[in-house]
Amino acid sequence: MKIHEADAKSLLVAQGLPVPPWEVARTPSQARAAAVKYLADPANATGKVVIKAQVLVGGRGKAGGVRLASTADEAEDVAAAILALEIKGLPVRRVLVGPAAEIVKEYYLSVLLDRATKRLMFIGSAEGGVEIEQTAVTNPGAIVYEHADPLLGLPDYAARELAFKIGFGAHWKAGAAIAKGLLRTMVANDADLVEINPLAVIRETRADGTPVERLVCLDAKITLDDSALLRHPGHEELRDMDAEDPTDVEARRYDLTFIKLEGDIGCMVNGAGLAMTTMDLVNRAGGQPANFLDIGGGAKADRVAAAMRLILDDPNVKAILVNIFGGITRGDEVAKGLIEARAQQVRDVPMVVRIVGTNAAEAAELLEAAHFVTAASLDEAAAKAVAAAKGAAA
Amino acid sequence: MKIHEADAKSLLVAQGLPVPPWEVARTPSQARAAAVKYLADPANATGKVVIKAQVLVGGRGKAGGVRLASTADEAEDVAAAILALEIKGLPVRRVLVGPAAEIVKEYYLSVLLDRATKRLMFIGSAEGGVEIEQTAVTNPGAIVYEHADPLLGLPDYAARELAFKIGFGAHWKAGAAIAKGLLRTMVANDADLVEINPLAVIRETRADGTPVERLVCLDAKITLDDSALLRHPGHEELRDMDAEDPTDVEARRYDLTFIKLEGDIGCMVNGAGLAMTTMDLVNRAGGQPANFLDIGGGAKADRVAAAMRLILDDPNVKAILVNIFGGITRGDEVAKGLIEARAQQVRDVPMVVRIVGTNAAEAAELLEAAHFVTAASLDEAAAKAVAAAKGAAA
Amino acid sequence: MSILIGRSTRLVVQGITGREGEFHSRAMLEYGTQLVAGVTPGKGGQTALDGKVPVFNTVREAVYQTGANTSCIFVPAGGAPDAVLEAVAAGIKTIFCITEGIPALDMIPVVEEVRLAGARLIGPNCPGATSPGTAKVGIIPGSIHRQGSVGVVSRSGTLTYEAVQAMTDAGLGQSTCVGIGGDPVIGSQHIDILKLFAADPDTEALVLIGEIGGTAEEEAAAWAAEHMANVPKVAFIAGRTAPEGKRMGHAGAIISGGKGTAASKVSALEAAGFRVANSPTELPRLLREAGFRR
Amino acid sequence: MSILIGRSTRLVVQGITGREGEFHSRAMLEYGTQLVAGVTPGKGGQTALDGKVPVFNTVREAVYQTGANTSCIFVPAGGAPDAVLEAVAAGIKTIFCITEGIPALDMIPVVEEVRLAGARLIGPNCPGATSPGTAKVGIIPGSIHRQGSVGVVSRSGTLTYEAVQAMTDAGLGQSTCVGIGGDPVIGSQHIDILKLFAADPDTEALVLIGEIGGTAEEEAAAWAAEHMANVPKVAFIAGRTAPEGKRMGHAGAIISGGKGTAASKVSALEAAGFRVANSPTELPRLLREAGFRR
Repeated sequence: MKIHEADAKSLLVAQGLPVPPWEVARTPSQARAAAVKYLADPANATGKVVIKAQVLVGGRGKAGGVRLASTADEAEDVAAAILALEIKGLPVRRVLVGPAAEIVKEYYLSVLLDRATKRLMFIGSAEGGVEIEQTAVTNPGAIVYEHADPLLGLPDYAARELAFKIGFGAHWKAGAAIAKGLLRTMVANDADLVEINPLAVIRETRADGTPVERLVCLDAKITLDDSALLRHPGHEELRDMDAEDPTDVEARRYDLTFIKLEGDIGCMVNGAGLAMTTMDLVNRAGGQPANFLDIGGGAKADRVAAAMRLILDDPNVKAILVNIFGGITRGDEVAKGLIEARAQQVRDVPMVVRIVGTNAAEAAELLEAAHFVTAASLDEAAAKAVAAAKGAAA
Repeated sequence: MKIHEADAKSLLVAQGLPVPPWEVARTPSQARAAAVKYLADPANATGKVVIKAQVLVGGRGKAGGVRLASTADEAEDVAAAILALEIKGLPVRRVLVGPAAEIVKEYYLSVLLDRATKRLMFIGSAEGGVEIEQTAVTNPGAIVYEHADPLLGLPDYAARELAFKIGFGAHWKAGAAIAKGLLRTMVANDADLVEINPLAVIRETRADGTPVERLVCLDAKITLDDSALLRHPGHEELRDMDAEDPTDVEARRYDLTFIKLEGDIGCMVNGAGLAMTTMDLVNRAGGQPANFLDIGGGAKADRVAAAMRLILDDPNVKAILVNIFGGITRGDEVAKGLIEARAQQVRDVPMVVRIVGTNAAEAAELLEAAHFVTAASLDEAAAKAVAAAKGAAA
Repeated sequence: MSILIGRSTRLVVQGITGREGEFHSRAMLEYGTQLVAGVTPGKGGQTALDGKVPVFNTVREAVYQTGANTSCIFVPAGGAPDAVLEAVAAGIKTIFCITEGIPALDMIPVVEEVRLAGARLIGPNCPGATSPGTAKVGIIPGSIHRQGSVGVVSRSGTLTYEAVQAMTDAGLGQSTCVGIGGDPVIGSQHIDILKLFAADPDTEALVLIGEIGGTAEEEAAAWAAEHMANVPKVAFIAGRTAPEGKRMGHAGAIISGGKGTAASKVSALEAAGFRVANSPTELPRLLREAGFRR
Repeated sequence: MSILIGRSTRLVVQGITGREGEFHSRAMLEYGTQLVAGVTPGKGGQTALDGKVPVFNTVREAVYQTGANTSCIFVPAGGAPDAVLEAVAAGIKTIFCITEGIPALDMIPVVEEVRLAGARLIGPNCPGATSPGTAKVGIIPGSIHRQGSVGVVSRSGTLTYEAVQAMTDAGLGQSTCVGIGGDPVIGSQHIDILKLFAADPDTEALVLIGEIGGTAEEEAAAWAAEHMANVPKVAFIAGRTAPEGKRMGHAGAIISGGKGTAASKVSALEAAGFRVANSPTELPRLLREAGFRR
């Protein structure tokens, strides 16, 4: 689960990491109030504020979602403009307002789950402020890697090694401490990824007017492990409903994995790998899947019915392909769910059903009695569904 | 550092362990007030209270330091009697007052540092309430051992294995949870030993009058790692000044290790092993050491002077043996300290000095100029010191 | 012969008295697996599966009493990492963890302990393995198999069944079918299973089922190119139409930063001498085209 | 020859720019030890000891640049356990930790990591080791030694010096003198050092210095009885007059529950063929009585 920059920063602050101050504003006037405070802050070396759209997609800067302001009036105007934006289809409901930093040098530092080594891995670079994928292409030598120990985490010496390798110069102690803090943030929140870009040396103004430099987390991106959300009840509040389809909420309620796509053939499958395969075969048969939908193992009739409602909520859906290979899942349970779902459904959409494996014979009897269109193989099911969708479209 | 039962119980409670309620009383009337509360507690199945002397020595039960009371008057009298006791030379300044438990079954459970395996080790037994050393002699098969993992601690499965091996019966889950809690207590406080004896199944009375059994920590003994006291500032409050000689406090201030003994020959040595050896050789030469005193490595003149004051504070001291093998410690620094100390000392006590190793020649010159009695070998030094003490005594 | 499990397998099921544990334990026993013990803390001394299997409080006790050498774990996600550690500590060297939904960070120290102990973990979030005719551990339906000499390794559950069924329907039996699981942190990767197949005299052909995300298939392909050059090899990769940046059910199945695409996996496999199917049903034909004659 | 350290020792000192670190590094260098590098984070690129020794930010860098194979740690107690881990991670196989006052629990995972890495740790809270004539690592005064063939192992610091001085004064040279440290959790026990001496062709006699507390001396004695039967062996145990229940300076030096007394150690050593001295000065005579003729 992705969370907003402002929420990610709060999680960092909870672990004692240095993050410049910020406020979240939902209205231009809230943004103005925050801007007034930061514009008057004597530590603010630029005398400006930055206003950043809080949306869960990349490229907000290019979309005009990150802008500076020098006065309270300007801040209010800029906030209003950003709050009116829609970035990659998502409305901007909130902006982050903070002092605009005087950046001396930008770094990159992240920690993520490295599947190949089965360990957490730090990625760091003295070339911050750009996407690490871009640095990986343009200057791979500028990227340093360091794995956390699976049992000890990141001992002090490893944090120091990382800091020296990245090259924080005089800020190596702060860099090492931040690396340790990122790992704490990862573990405390069951995150998949904690990314600071830029991690920056900024110049601020001391009370006596002299400049002072420090290393701070200027931006933050955190994604959380969905499997661990249950043990972090507070994290549910961090979910951005704006970034979600209403169907996502419904799917979670029934323990279904549902991802909406652009096509017109609804798919209902048990198992993630088989669900992807079903999509691939629909595509190969000349159709376009309307969704990825894994009903999971051991699905009962009510979950099947909920899955059917989710598929039919999409007005683009012109045909439905049900592909169940019963292992834990019992075919007859699925068949009953389908029959029940069709009885309730408002919209009449052609459906092709393939059920094999556990209790497939019982399922076949039920489906035949209810006059369902069935298929023996997955290829055949895909072909029939594509044909049905084209027929419906014609 | 040993701490009182009541303080140990507080550390257990901080880790979520089940401990019956208690209060600490410094006066009979405080004890009475606590007793009134626990006598009226409907959960108290025995209808009695227990009053326990808080002293840092074993055998308080045999010394009359643990007694029951059935009424508030009796509790006050008992508390007064216990508070008037001196147990193994230590005055009783405080008593613990709590409900007297109805014990169904007593167990023993402790965790300690096992030097041989370099791991923490649990020791458990279904024969609780007696000293584990005694069980080790009378019924060694009744003792079970389980090591914590040096990196993982005590995983749930290991806690269960321990609980099943000890044989907590229906209380195995509570037993496993308590084992984990003891380890947390150990680690959170840098303890050397956390011992629960007895860990007991007690019967209490529910609000509806029916009896209920639960596993609780009835007594608790914790010793803390002296090397880690600095990172637990709160622990200094747990130190029992009554159980300490005032010289202990002075020794700590100067980073000296000082243990008062019964003899009349004061010893000042650098290094723990050499200090014990010096004591042994004094004994072998027919004398009795008045103390163990390790001035540590690299001692400077002021520390030497402080050490000398500590030795002379003991009126039994009739002679002083200084034995320094300079490695880190520089002999001339010690000699200067000795000369300074003798200039200030009120009481004239014969002193035999042996300084070898780093800067021994410089030391010898200084000592000779100051007319100190010196010795070449440790054996000779011990013999001279014993003779001096006998001469002083005669 | 076979890999991982077979006639010498003596299985202990951790969580045997739970709903899933009992259901699948019954199926394993019916398949002929030597299921010698179950473990449920607090139920030691009882029996499971109509008195056929003794239940112990701890794996250590089960191993001591029954000589169990393989474990299958159905313990819920909260306790499953600990269950793996328990099996390792009891000396079990082959461990299948079926449990799904385990937070990824929980598995990191566990797979390290498995490695340090020289044990082998399959899963978590995997369907287990079947060596047709001798033993089945996990939840793969026994009915889809046929005894033979094709080794099957897959990240998925039902997709594995689909592929195995296609093989069986075409008369191609299997030596062992292994589902390694779709989680980001798993005990054994494709390459680890390939090494076992390469050393198994009864495995004469290979079916590799992969999906988008990570680089495990690419690594397996490179290894197979070098060490299994003369073995007929086919593969199928799921997720050709998956959009970037979306997690397709499996926590591991995500294309990010242009990495982990089906296309890159297919080309790596083809370069390594695999024939890559467009549908699981094509696998038997491709295997025959690759020279497999059983 | 010698054990642990010798001509092939290439030493890195962790904490070389601290007061103690610099003082003793100078002494080591003067003794002839190949001190090739120092480590102080943040001082990488500087030099220590009048320009004679390069300083690096990390041990890894020191090893990479100088081929260091042995480390000596003077880092304060708060950072010393981490310093040991750093040496281990950098591939150093022989590590001396001089630092005293490290909380015991801090060392538990560290000694385990040392073990897992196949490295050897001496200390903490130890004086180090000297192989007279070739190398000295730690804080033992170089002047007390004489080159020879007696192996000395001890838990104590200055008591070791006392024993070594007695040997040297009597004309008995040493192959290597090792102080293993007096803390409750140490990397190497007496028995570990005995195993090295037993395998060293140039060690022809053994001096074991112990003290009250624990059972390390008893274990070493039992091992020596079996594996060093023909080696002349003498011992000294400090703390015969120590009262029970008091910690005599060393965290490990405590008699509790009637265990760890000097008497039990002396009788175990005598039963194992050691001659046990009443004073360190008796050691040379006893060694000659035991048949040592160098």
